[in-house]
Amino acid sequence: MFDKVLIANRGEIACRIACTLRELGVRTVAVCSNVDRGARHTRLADKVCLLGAAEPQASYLNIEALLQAARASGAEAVHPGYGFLAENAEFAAAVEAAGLTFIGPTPEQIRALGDKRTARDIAQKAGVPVVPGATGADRAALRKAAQRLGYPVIVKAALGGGGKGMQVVEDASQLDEALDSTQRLALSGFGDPSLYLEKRLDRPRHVEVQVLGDGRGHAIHLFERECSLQRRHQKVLEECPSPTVTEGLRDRLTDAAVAIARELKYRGAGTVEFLLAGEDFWFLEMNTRLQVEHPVTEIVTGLDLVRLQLEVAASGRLPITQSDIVRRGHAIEVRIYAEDAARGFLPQAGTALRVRWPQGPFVRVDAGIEPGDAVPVHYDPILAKVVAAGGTRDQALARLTTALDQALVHGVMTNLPFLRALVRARPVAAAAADTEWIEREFLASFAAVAGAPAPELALAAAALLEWMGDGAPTGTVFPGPGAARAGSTDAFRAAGRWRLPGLE
Amino acid sequence: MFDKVLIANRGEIACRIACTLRELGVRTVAVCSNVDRGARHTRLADKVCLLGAAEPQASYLNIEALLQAARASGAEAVHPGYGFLAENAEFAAAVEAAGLTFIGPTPEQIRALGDKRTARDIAQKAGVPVVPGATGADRAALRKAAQRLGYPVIVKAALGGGGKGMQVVEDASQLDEALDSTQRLALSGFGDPSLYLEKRLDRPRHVEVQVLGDGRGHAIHLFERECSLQRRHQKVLEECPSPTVTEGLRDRLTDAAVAIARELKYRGAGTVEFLLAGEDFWFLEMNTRLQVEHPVTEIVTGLDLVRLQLEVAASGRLPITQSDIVRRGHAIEVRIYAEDAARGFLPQAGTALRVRWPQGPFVRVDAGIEPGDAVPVHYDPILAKVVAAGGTRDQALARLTTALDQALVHGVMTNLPFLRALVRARPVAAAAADTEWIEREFLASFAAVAGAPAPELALAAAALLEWMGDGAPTGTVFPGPGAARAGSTDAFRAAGRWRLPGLE
Amino acid sequence: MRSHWRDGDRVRSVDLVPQPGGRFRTTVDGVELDLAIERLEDGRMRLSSSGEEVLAEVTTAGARRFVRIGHMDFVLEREAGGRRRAAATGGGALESPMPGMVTKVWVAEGDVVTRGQPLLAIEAMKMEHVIRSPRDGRVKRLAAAAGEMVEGGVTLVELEEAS
Amino acid sequence: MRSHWRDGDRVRSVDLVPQPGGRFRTTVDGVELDLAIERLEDGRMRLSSSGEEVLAEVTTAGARRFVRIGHMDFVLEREAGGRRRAAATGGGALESPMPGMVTKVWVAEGDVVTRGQPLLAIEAMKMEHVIRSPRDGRVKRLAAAAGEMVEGGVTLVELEEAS
Repeated sequence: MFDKVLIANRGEIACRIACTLRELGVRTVAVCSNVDRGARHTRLADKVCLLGAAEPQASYLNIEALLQAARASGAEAVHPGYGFLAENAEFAAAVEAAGLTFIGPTPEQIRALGDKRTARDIAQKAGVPVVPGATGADRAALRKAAQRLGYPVIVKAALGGGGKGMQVVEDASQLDEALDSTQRLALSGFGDPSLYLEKRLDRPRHVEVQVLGDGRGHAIHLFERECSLQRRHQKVLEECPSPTVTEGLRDRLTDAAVAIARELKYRGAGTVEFLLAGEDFWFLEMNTRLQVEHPVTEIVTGLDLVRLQLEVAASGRLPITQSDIVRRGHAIEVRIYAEDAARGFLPQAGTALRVRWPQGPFVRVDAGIEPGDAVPVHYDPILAKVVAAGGTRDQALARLTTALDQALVHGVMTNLPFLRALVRARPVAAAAADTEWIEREFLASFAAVAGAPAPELALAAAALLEWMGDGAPTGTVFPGPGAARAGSTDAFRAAGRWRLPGLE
Repeated sequence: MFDKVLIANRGEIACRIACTLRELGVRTVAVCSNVDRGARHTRLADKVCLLGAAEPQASYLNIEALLQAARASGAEAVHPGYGFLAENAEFAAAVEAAGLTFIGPTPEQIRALGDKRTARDIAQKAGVPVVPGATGADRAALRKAAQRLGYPVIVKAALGGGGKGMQVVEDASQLDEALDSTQRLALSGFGDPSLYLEKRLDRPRHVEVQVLGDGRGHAIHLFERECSLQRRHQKVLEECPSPTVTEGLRDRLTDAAVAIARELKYRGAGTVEFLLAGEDFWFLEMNTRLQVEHPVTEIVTGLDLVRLQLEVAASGRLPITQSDIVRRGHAIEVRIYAEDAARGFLPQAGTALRVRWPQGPFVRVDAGIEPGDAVPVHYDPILAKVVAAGGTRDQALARLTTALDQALVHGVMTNLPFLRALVRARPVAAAAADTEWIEREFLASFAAVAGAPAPELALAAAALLEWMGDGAPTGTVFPGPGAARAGSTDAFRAAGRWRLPGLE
Repeated sequence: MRSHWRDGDRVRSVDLVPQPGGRFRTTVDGVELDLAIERLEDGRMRLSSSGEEVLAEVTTAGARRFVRIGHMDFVLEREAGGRRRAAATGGGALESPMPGMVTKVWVAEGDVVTRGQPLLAIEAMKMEHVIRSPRDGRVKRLAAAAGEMVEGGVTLVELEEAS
Repeated sequence: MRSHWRDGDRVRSVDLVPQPGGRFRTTVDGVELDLAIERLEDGRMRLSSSGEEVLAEVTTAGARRFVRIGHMDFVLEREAGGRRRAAATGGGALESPMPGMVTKVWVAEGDVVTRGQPLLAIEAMKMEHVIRSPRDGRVKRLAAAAGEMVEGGVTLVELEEAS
């Protein structure tokens, strides 16, 4: 095992990786931008290196600064986390050129799978069906391909992924504007304006398979995850196992994923994403990083994916065999974002003055912040993930609901009200949602709840705190001691209205 | 399942039970004493009933007030938690006489197992060996029995349990004082001055088996827990499975425990405690409640013991069979107490102004407090339990160590420094500790660490906060901005000294 | 004491009148509550009214108050000037919804725009947000250019009647 | 500014002298540190000294300060009167270590006692704690009786030289 590893990331995933490194006795080097000095991921580290200014280009995307931090700290290996440079082949190559180990696949594998065009070729070579689509630099050719596939189509940045840099086009009149704006995002976000067109399937489900390869042709899987609950192609709730995949389909999906990993001689942890309709599936893309939603797999298999990544990177061998991997129960994750769900999910920034993560039986929280920590504007607004486990899906969902009720983040607005409503929605309980259900149906129900006025007691509490001032000593009773405990008033009954109803 | 359940308890266990009730959609009635108004366990409830004054006799031990709360709230069943009235046969009988369901064994079972004398008879009838001992009201007879058993012996309150009301007697000259003081505690703590003498085994290990019975003669087990790490016969660290029990011994232990439960037609969850030396074991006592340490069993089996209790109580049937219960991995728990470990473990009270429980992969926390909550002087000083899971014991212990480093409780002193040192001790890593090791060897090592002066930076921080005053705006730099990042000073290197060493 | 609070799209008023009997008469948008209050540690307070009591937790973050009651959170914003700001945003100013970079500007000053028409786009945290015209009108002032970094809450576009 | 802090059995002193260069000269028991400090939210501060920096978290609870640095916690107690209290406890007063009920009193005023001899017992949170004489001496004053509830930190017994 390595003696010292640098984590080229921030936030909850840097904290998550640091936990495993600490457990293994590996010394941990954190990096941070100027606004992240003292952030939680730096507090979990043995050493911290300052990368540069807040802007990602100056810090977490700054390959030169990261390599310098690795050299200065004496790290032997670099874990990229997810996002930032995690799927940047140039970074992986630069890490290896510096004589360090990149904890992830080879630069060639990242490059091949990061380009939707070569990724599709690999899947097809492995005998796995792909979503109908087309590539091309030429506008006229793309327009013709869209016509051939039939609208709606999806325009994607060829080097994009994970829902970033993609746009749905309903008919031919919107195609040009979509090509323009996606091309702009492709260039600014992924450094390459190449585009790719894909047939938009009707109400598909999103299922992905976690794989692990030794880089020499051996590969195993850690079952699938269902991630059909999405908003704007961003995952909102993920679970393991998929509630809709039958045993036979599970075998075919995991076989297909392992075939792709073997075909590539894939190294490390990766995720093969599929779109499903009924018992049919199509390869969508392969992510060459640790996924945000990896905890649900960890809970169901009992395995630590970060540890497995480290072991493969350090030894070049798989530390376990397929038969060691056994599923037990069900796990569901939701992502806590700093965003105002009632106002178009606008990203929020500020200081998380008061934070209480849920705890208790069968609940896991991976958090990037603690009370008093800043939420800067410059980065992805994910604050934490709340995951619940159970013997059955119903049990896990009930626990998740209870856990989200307990969670509290004050000082910066979060999507907690949205998530609390989501986990109570009947199609979620029934596992009947496709990838477009949230936008097609749920957002309107949520808007009705989110738009309701706050209860009178909430306003009274805010006004009373103002009246008392911050200086009043605690224990002070204003203006006198409470009345006897008998009877009830409308105001307090009114607070009962604020229990979340079961939404459609 | 019940519609509404009253939890006749407080603190972390009341919170733990409320979690399962909420998940099941069962309405939860909390009770509280005057000092516990607004405590966390009341915040998790749907309804709260005030029992009376802070003193346990006026509140959590007040059977009449509890029954009145149950009647007034319309609860159908009562969960007693642990401690307080959990093993009080009179309470169980009063609950049933009031037409409610007591979530636990029958009053007769509680009475029979609560008296060490009848409990031993039951074990022997089930063919299970018991620790050599003697009972008797007469001083001369007890003195003679002690002589026969051979010193050291242990004097116990016949109705005591869980390490409460017991005292080790090294030689005959101490016997009378021990009989006096144990008798006084027996009378005040358990309402009966009867005593019981037991041979004190040399460096025994403590292993217990979790059982579950349907009250009609069917019983199953959920494997064993090892609880050998004790201080003054109070468990400090518990784990599942036992690291020292072989497969053959495990079968014999679980068979013996199930035999006792069947013999009694035991109803609900219970724990059969054994003392072990090598491959030999002796019945010690059977606890007729949910144990503090039940989470380690829940993690390893994936089962919710509170839910199982509720299901047995509601249906009179076991919802699972022995073959449904499968172990996976290892779990270790420690108990966070409000006590000053450096000053004789004196109980502490106050307000937990700042609290951060650990989170992250494979860590569970069952807590009774959140930031701002009071820790009253009147009750058991347990604040929370931190539990870590792993594929192996080493992994679980490493995770627990990391989790304890993350935990923070400010405002009331806790045993966290003690626990952080304990989980780093080599005999704990080697699973080589017996029930007396902490007092015999570890406390001296801990005292050396605990007695070391705080680092200069800690004093500087306290003094600087005083200098700035509470009113200084955040973000203020005193007196000017920090210097460039280069070089290092002795003061900061000195802080490195405060990493905990590996203790013997 | 009267105070005004923004609650989503509404501005609501609270009147507090300390009562001789040792309580507060609290009027929220005309709904009257009779409350006693005990301040606890750390921004918490116990509100009670004829036998019922509830624990409320209030966190102050600038003008915002994060209020927790039971398992629900509410975010209110102190309106210093009563309903003034409500009137302003009901007027012609379109504010940036978040900090970010203006990536596209589709209109110029003087342009006549229709309800729903894209005016400009802001990119932040890897997402592009299009700001559309809330109604028919004319661009009176354009306060941002493509490529410019803007803070949240600053005026980007002022509209006037197209007449 | 000079302050004194109880740290376990010790009383330690801290001197703070603001420096013209925009820093603090901090002297802790004669060990000199050159520190800059930035106050963050919620009792946290960043201490830095020639290129190294550390995050410290200080929570005030009465006279006590709970200090977190890295993964270690320290509890210090502000000594208002310098080393006065240290002298007092070094004197003849034995205080109750915790709140609880006095269950047993084995001595009377005037009794000669030897080091280690049990004087009285307190029961709290289901545990009995025996208070023993820290040295040879005579019971000058007995301030508690069996059955009495006592607070933590109050004087239970005063000892004097037996001579």
